Amino acid sequence: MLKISKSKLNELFDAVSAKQALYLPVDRNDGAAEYKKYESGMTMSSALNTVRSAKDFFFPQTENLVDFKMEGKNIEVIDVREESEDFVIFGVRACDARSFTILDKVFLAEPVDSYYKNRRDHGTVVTMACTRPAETCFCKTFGIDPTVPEGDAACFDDGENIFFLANNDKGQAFIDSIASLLEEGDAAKLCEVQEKARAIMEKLPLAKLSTENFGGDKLTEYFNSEKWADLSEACLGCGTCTFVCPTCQCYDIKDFNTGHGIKRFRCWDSCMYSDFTKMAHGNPRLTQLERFRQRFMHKLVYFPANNNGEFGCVGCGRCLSKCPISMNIVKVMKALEVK
Amino acid sequence: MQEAMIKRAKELLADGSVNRVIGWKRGEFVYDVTPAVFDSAEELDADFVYDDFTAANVSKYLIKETKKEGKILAFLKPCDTYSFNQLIKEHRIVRENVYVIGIPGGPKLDAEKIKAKGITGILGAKNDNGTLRIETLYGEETMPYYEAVSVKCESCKSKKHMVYDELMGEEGDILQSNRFDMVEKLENMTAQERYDFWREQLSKCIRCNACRNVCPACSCEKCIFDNPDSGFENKAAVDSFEENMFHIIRAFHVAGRCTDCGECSRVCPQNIPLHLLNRKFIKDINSLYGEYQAGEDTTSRAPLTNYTTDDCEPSIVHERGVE
Amino acid sequence: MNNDTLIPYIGVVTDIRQDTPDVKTFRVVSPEGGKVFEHMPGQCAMLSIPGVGEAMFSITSSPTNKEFMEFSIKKCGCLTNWLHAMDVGQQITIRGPYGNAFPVETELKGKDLLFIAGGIGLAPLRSVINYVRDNRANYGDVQVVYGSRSKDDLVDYQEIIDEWMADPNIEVNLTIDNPQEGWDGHVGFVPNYVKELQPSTSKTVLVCGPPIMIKFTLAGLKELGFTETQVYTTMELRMKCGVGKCGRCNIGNKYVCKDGPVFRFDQLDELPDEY
Amino acid sequence: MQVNENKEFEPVIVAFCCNWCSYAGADLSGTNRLNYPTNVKIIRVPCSCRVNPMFILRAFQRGADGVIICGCHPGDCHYTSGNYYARRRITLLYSMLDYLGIERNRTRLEWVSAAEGAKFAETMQKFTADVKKLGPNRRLEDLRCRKQ
Repeated sequence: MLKISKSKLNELFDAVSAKQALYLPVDRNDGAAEYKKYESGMTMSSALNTVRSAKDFFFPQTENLVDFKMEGKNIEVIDVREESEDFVIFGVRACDARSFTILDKVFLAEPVDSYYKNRRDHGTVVTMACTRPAETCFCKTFGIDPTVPEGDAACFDDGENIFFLANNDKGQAFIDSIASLLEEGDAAKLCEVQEKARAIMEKLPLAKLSTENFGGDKLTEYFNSEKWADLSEACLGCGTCTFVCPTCQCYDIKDFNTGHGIKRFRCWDSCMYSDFTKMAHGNPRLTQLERFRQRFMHKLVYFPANNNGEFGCVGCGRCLSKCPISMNIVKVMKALEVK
Repeated sequence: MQEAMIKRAKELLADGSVNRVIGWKRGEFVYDVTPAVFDSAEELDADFVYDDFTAANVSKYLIKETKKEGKILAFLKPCDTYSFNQLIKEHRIVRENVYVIGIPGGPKLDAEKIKAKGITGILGAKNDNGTLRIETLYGEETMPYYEAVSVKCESCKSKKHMVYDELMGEEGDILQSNRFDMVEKLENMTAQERYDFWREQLSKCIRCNACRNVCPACSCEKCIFDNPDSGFENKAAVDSFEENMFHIIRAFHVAGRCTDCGECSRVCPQNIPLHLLNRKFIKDINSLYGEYQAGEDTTSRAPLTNYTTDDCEPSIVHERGVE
Repeated sequence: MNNDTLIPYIGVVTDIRQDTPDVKTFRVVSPEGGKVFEHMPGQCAMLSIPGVGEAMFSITSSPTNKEFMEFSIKKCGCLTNWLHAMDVGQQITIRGPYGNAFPVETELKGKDLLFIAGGIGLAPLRSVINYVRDNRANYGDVQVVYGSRSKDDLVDYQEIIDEWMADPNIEVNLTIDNPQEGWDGHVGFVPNYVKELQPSTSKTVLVCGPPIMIKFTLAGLKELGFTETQVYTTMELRMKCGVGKCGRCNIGNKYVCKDGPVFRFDQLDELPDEY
Repeated sequence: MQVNENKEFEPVIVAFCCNWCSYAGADLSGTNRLNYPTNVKIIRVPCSCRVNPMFILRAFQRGADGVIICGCHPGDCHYTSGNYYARRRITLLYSMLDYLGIERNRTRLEWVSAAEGAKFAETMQKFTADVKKLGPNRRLEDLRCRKQ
């Protein structure tokens, strides 16, 4: 396997960023990590995950869709789309890498979302295998092996070296582009590290969590469950879970009047918000119970019903650590589960 | 304390004084505690928890809960009683429908602060004479206890309950806190430094509205930021201006009503020190219009719905401190 | 880059007709003349005034109309108020067509049809009725039952009188909720009127109206011996994208904008009751 | 964006003027043929306390480089006490803007009575000059609203 010594990692980052934009997780001074555009000298974060997921790269929180110029009774439509530049996201974890597959199922389904596809086509995802999973991790529940992540190319850390593996042509092209910095290396130690991580995976508090009793065929039984009232009782109706979630993809389209034109933009929206389904004549989801139910039904029942059993969750654990009242998909699954 | 609380709650449920108890429910891990309403002794025994991680202020839930049938028992920490009083003052809580038991407060811990130290795989945490011993998947880790204390408890303003029907444990005192230190530090920076500080902080905002929704003072039926007719509705900050706008207005709307309970900073997923905005208003109100602590009582007029004819002019802003 | 469905076309409003005190019908063509796009009966389009709002409306004209599209719109919110206030010649933005359509070329072909509409619920059905009239040979008996609060609230009243009632090939039954001067037709609610009319259970039913009317009509039809597989309706929920991605118009796992808006009642029965 | 170096920066000033005193004061300065800069755009409000903090922020968002609020002198409010409430509110808001690092000379409040046409003109001249010195508002502007 091709590898680079960790001490030379910045040379690699410099080489990659010389050709295209490179994004990687870096530590913030509050101890959390976030993706930043690489500038020479930056150190990659060793944190397990970033607060915001990597979905931002393909589905940013806000983006301009189209502009309008209004003159008298006339409207001019201005297409503001531009071809995206090539970019690399480095250090994506296995859970976030899987989330792209899930987002693809939504945005690349007909009619294809050209905004998303544009960025997807130009982005190369380089993943990083996990060595120290956290107590909040449950990606295994969704069939993800964090020691062998998906993505265009995958990286593996054995403590001293980073090994590279291409998962597809795009990934191979990435590795080829940095081949001069890489050397052939012995992966024996890496196997040890992987084994260790897998052993930890087995011991995680949520290791036993299973999706066995969820899926598209459980619609009526879970929808009508009495548990929703208790589960949603403390929900604040904020959008934290939705916005840190790598797979939540609901959006709103809004207009902004700049004083000299109209900008139509799209922004993340949350099914937890009271106005999400509000119409001029009423609202089908009047209380937080219905909104709360929608979010989890979507991930555990509706999404698999429409996507051959694939769930709308990757077990990244962000909502577990970020929900202000610590209510989350794991608690919902455990409470709801009918065996 | 937890055992005593459960015992007392069971007694009050049994003799019919209350029919529900609002408190905290145990989670999957040592730290993920959820506010919850308990209806029975069995539920209390099974899940009620009161420990280092029960930081959540449950007083806002009483708006909804006290409109229901029957009386509810609420365990309130000293800081929570300020919020409770403030909500009474604003006629949001039906006082007759709550039985308040004052309980000793923090300091409470914040798991995020432990994680920020790079400690992961947290399975348990214990205070051992000022050292926090954390059991993890990767062996035991330690850190100074005070470094894991939640932002809201870092500069506690009071250990004294402002209101209760019954008290458990010792009553404390109002403290001489250092809560305005950071505000002062910012005030003494140059405008450019302050601007840079807040840009760095506010640009992290993801507009999840957790700060607003958790805030006991944010109890409007419909927030202007959710109301399409307000002209200010917005769901995400498209421009840095909107980041500033949301946070200025959020803090302004609770100015004079904010009890400084610190929930906004506690719940912020991006660790934005939102309390520094609220504390700025509190500090200004104290220094310009006389000492005022929201939630101290239920009758006094709030500083922003009050005035004196010899109030200072806004030009004072231009005259003091650092430009 | 390819066209994106989120980028709208321009439509010009060439005619505005006041149908009832709160319903106007707008005729829309492309700036070059002709229709902005083709559609099938039952499909919808997103209309918008940039800066005001965007919303989904049923296309009320029939696809057999080759010159223009029409939208019957009730004044009830921010955007619709704006639309009601605008003048002929105003440009709007339009994108679509969205959703499925009534299966006029498949399941409904050769069938006897019964249309039941209440109030503005006639809007989506008008498209089908006119389509059926223009392809009359393909269908059996056609009966329309339409009711509204009052005579003034009957949408497209003039067209109903001048064209539908004059057409010997379809039967039209009108009703209004309360007696009114100058009205000598039937008085009573739509669900009761349907029961009185005793339509043959061989008919396939297309129903649209306020939720409460649909509920009672369906119950009445069942009493008469109709089964749920015979009854179609069309739904409406809040929509933003129109293509099943923005995530808000779902009923269970079905998106009204993409999998609907036309549903058969047996399909709706499988979905949660959240609409 | 093309910046014309030769063109001197002309700030946009939004003045919220109370209907009863300051707006009349502005009127008087006009009838007395007193000059005040054309940079000033007056928005008439029923009372200085009608000025919602959002109005001030919105003005900055839409391209104002400075915002000034003018109302009746304390004690002279047409509604008895409106300007007293406004005084507290505006003080706190300005203080907050200052705290966030927005240049403090971009905001001002002056009491101008209906008889003080000269004071109105003078105030506007001075405020405009102060804002001009600061240059364009960059810290509290919305880039989308900037004219290309």
